[in-house]
Amino acid sequence: MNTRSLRSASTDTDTIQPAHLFKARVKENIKVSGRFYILKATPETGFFVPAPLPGQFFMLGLDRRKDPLLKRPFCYFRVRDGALEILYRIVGKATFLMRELREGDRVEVLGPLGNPYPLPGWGKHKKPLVVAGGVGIASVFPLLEALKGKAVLFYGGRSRDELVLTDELQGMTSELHLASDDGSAGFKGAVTDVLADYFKDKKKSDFIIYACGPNGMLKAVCGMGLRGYISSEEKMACGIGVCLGCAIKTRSGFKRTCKEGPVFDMDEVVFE
Amino acid sequence: MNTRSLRSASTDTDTIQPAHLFKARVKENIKVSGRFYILKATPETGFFVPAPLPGQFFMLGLDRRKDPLLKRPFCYFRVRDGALEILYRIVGKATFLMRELREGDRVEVLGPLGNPYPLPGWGKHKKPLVVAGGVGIASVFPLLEALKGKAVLFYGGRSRDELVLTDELQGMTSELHLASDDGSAGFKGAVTDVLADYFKDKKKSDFIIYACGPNGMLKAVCGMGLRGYISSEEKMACGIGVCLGCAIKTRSGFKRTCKEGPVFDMDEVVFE
Amino acid sequence: MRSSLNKKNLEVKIGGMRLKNPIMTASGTAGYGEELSAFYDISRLGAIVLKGISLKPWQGNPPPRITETPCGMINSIGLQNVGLKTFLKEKLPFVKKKSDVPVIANILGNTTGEYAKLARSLDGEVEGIEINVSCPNVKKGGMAFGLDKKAFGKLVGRVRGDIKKSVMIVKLSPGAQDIAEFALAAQEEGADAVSLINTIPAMAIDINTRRPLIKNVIGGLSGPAIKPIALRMVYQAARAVKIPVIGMGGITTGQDAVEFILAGATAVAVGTATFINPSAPLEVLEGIEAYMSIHGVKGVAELIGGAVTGCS
Amino acid sequence: MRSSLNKKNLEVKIGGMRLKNPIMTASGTAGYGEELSAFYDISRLGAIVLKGISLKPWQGNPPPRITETPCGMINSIGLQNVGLKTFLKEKLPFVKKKSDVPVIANILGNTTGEYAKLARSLDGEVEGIEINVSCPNVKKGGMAFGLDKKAFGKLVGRVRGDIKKSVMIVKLSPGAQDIAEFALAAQEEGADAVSLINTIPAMAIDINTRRPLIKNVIGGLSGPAIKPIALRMVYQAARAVKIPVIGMGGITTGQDAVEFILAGATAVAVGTATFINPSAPLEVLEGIEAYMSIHGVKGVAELIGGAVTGCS
Ligand SMILES: Cc1cc2nc3c(=O)[nH]c(=O)nc-3n(C[C@H](O)[C@H](O)[C@H](O)COP(=O)(O)OP(=O)(O)OC[C@H]3O[C@@H](n4cnc5c(N)ncnc54)[C@H](O)[C@@H]3O)c2cc1C
Ligand SMILES: Cc1cc2nc3c(=O)[nH]c(=O)nc-3n(C[C@H](O)[C@H](O)[C@H](O)COP(=O)(O)OP(=O)(O)OC[C@H]3O[C@@H](n4cnc5c(N)ncnc54)[C@H](O)[C@@H]3O)c2cc1C
Ligand SMILES: Cc1cc2nc3c(=O)[nH]c(=O)nc-3n(C[C@H](O)[C@H](O)[C@H](O)COP(=O)(O)O)c2cc1C
Ligand SMILES: Cc1cc2nc3c(=O)[nH]c(=O)nc-3n(C[C@H](O)[C@H](O)[C@H](O)COP(=O)(O)O)c2cc1C
Ligand code: FES
Ligand code: FES
Repeated sequence: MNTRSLRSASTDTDTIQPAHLFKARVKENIKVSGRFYILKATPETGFFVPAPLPGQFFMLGLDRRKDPLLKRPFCYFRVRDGALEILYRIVGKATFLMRELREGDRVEVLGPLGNPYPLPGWGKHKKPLVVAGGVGIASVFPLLEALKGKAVLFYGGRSRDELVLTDELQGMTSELHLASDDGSAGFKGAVTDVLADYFKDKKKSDFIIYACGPNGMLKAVCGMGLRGYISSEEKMACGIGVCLGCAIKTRSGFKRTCKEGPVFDMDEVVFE
Repeated sequence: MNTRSLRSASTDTDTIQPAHLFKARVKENIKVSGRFYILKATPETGFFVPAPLPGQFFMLGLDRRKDPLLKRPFCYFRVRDGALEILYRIVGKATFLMRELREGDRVEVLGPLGNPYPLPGWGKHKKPLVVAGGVGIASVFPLLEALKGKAVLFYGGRSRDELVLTDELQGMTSELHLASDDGSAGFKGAVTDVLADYFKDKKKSDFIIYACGPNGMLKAVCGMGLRGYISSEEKMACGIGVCLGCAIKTRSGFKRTCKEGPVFDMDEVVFE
Repeated sequence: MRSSLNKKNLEVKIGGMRLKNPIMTASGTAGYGEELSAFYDISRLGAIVLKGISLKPWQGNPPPRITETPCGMINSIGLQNVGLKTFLKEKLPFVKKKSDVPVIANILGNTTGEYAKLARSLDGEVEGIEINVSCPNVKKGGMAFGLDKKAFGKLVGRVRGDIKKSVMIVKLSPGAQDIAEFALAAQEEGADAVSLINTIPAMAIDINTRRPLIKNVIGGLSGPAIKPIALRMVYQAARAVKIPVIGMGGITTGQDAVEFILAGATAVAVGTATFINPSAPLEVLEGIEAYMSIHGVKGVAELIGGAVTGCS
Repeated sequence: MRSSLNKKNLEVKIGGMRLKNPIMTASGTAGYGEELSAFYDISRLGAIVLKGISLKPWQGNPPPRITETPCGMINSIGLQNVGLKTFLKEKLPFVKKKSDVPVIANILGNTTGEYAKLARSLDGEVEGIEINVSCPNVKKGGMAFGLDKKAFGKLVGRVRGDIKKSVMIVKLSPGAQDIAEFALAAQEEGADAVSLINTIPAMAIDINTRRPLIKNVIGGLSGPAIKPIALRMVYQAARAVKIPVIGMGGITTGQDAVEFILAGATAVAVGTATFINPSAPLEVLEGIEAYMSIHGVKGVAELIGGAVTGCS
């Protein structure tokens, strides 16, 4: 089956070492724009075991206070100068409190967790095409780095404010297509419309797609007859596969986003 | 009755204005010694309504997170340079977290609450005698200031480490008697032993006593046939008299520590 | 000002009682209104529910009476109260003077007869009478009635006859195995409304002294910790009955209150939150108004029972 | 090293099962031991309780299945599990290979017959069988048995006959009006131990979409929020029965565990805390050891039921 052949071209997930729970010290916590922030935290051990891969995620806990109770999942965004960086958007209880973290504060991190994006087999001559919606950009950021500037990026958000790091992204991609709901940056409308337009004169099978963003966007991307991977978001309790809370519907029944995902083959996921 | 006459010489508590809930910014949070810290926080309004009096207390909340849920009671210790100062000892959940407060953090404060120490009628020629155990020193600190150096202070704690601000206290009292459980400062033993010794050659009715400290100490002081006031500690939920959680047994039934107290006439309280 | 630009109808009805908004105090968390009126104008509430009273004054349980737990607290006040006589002579006149909104008395007896006598004496004196059959902190009466369906039905039926002018509310026990059954029984016996939930029996131990942190060993759990349980029970009760449901249990914000209203509550009560902030009921009210503004909701009535749960 | 200087006896007995310490995983929070064994040596536990299984594989409930609440979480997994066959063929061998401590299977059926069949197939294959009659997340079976005393007694009695070699544990429902009654009924029908509490039915609503945050509308509340309720029920159950009680509900620290043991639990299970920290059960164990060192307690047995509650 094709799915399997794509998978086999990928990083072998069986060799990924178990994740670790570690404490980290906040180095910086800066506002990027609008409701987007970057948190930088250095593991107290000084290193990561194992090194995170694009598409993986970490569970982040503010402290051991019981409200919020559970850790929250955040994509591996990047590591710089020994610090783990997380790009996050304020949406609720935990992210609101994250904003208040300051240099020297301690956080507790579990990870890296989950399966990374399978990289295209380099001999295969498939053009990588990345689609990101909203904070989904965090997930594909290290992927773009791994793809070494070869990818075309389609990036959509609510407004200019919510399209972050665009200058940097420009330099990391072969083409950058922006879209915003209010038209304040790039195309006015859904990023998937830009994508559909892009394929008007192209052969879909020449491409391999990577997508991360809200469910609506993922559903649209998966409905376009393309091949590739999506990274899905589902609420998580444990992040390590023991609670079965993060179930996502697939052709072969419910799968755990944290363990069998968060990266799934586009063909696998069933959207309702 | 004598009780009433003592009371009537005191500040008229009926004229005390209602307390207020206010936000304050942490200015400093410093370790004094051992498990003792001083928190300084400036009300965002810049002032207190009404001005706190010796013996009153504030309810302090770290933030609106729900764990810890309730505010905690702390004595009015002093106000300096517009900042409310609280002398606190790390004992559990909330005080442990208080230790982590840093400049700029916001806290929520309700108060001043409760009844102050009635000051002795100045014409009465009663010598004020103050007994403090442990963190009870916070409560009597502003009282000593109000007594303008005239009071004799008996101050007991576990060890030298737990007897704080002794230099300052020296200057605020006519006599300072220290006691510690381990003998590392002052008399080795209970502060009430020092007090009993003091009265060996004195007429008890020449004195008016003020005491604040652990229940065991208060019970001992109340059993010595002296006249005066104690400030009692009971767990509190609301601090304003609506929950009835802080009941303390008195000769006339249960009374609310937060509303009828925390300062009670020594004769009133029934220890079990 | 906002309300004049964007007029919202916050009014709700509980039996014959019109509340200008759906926010009440929860019994036992607002005293008799005296202390709170130093913090805000209690006339801004939809209704004021007073501390439970009994025929004779009760001295309550020995301390310690309260302890904090994760996101909650346990209390065992034991219904310390001034008794009916002082209530009528001193407490009620005060709260009536301080406010012009409906006053609801909360009553608790050891026997059906005591409940009946309390009800008769209060009928017409207060706008509403809340029958507390769910207090976990008194030995006799209280919860016994709330957990025995026969005794419950009999009590409600009997007291119903004694309440002719006031609105009759029955406060249900969360200990009931099937809350809908009790809500239905209250409706059948003629109650005008049910309120829920009271505190949930709970315990905490000081591991250093090995003694319970509540002198009476078991007390009642309240606060945000119980909110998800309370919300479920309000949902179940509201689906079972036609009479209004008053929801409570861990409400600290307007969002919490909206959840209860969507689950089927006509009005909500704010309890433990008042201990953190005396003006919590007003903050909750403002939160509901803000929610209505954002979502273009014109009247609270539109929200009652509005949770979309059909399709599961 | 500390343990050699200051030898402590952590051993406890549940029926014929010897646990080297009183810490278990709570069913459904440790999978089948596979994932956790990547984090720590699961042989350090007193016993491993596995995710509930049914005769046939169940796909579980549709998402969203979990939501956080104040100091707690609601889940509605709906017993997604691989079924008895795969359990015996794949899951059980793995956990037995990875550890040398007692393994406890947790079973759930739609009918008495299904429970009996599961029990027969597992008898002797695992050290303990925990009969789950308290799952709030499955339509049939589950909680129905846990709340109907007759059906409960019959089920326990029937399944008792099918468990000859393993230790039989009955997991009680916190929905029971009188938990002591059910604990007693389990004892009378021959259960070797009871465990409690399972999650408490609860609900949360997304006020923006007006939909329940759990697709199945009602799920089960777990975590620190329910600890005071769980502790009270363990206390009540332990006073009612002679068989060992396994306590759970919101345990996140050694202190919490000591509270349960003082309330009468012989062993404790760590559930939701594992989601915050995979090694939580070991941290709890270390916390108990530290407590014993500080208080000069030589054996866990000294602590069981040691709360001083007589004098109230
Ligand atoms: C694998 C994975 C990777 C993620 N990576 C990132 C990232 O890099 N940066 C980032 O900002 N966010 C990321 N998220 C989403 C992030 O986990 C949520 O925003 C966060 O948990 C919200 O916590 P909160 O307490 O602030 O919000 P809550 O108060 O819990 O909820 C606020 C709102 O957010 C929704 N929400 C909560 N949790 C999730 C979730 N897990 N997925 C989707 N919606 C949710 C709620 O339904 C609600 O509408 C990721 C999620 C997953 C599953
Ligand atoms: C009127 C009044 C004034 C006070 N003034 C001060 C002060 O100026 N400085 C100061 O450090 N402390 C003061 N206290 C005590 C202080 O309120 C408690 O130390 C604090 O609430 C403990 O909170 P926690 O969450 O850290 O401890 P918890 O985790 O709640 O408890 C830890 C331990 O402290 C005990 N404890 C908790 N609350 C109280 C209480 N209210 N009274 C006595 N013991 C308690 C508990 O039983 C337990 O043993 C005062 C208490 C009262 C009633
Ligand atoms: C300290 C305290 C005292 C209470 N007293 C009463 C009472 O007298 N009568 C009553 O019906 N309920 C009483 N309750 C229960 C509350 O009215 C309410 O039902 C419960 O606390 C849940 O709401 P909450 O979580 O918002 O506090 C009391 C609750 C607390 C915390
Ligand atoms: C996600 C989840 C799944 C659960 N699955 C089961 C189960 O399969 N069988 C069972 O008996 N209990 C199950 N439980 C209940 C737990 O075993 C435990 O009784 C409950 O969660 C209380 O403990 P805690 O607060 O430590 O989590 C589950 C709990 C959670 C949170
Ligand atoms: S989050 Fe627990 S199994 Fe995925
Ligand atoms: S603390 Fe609530 S009445 Fe005193």
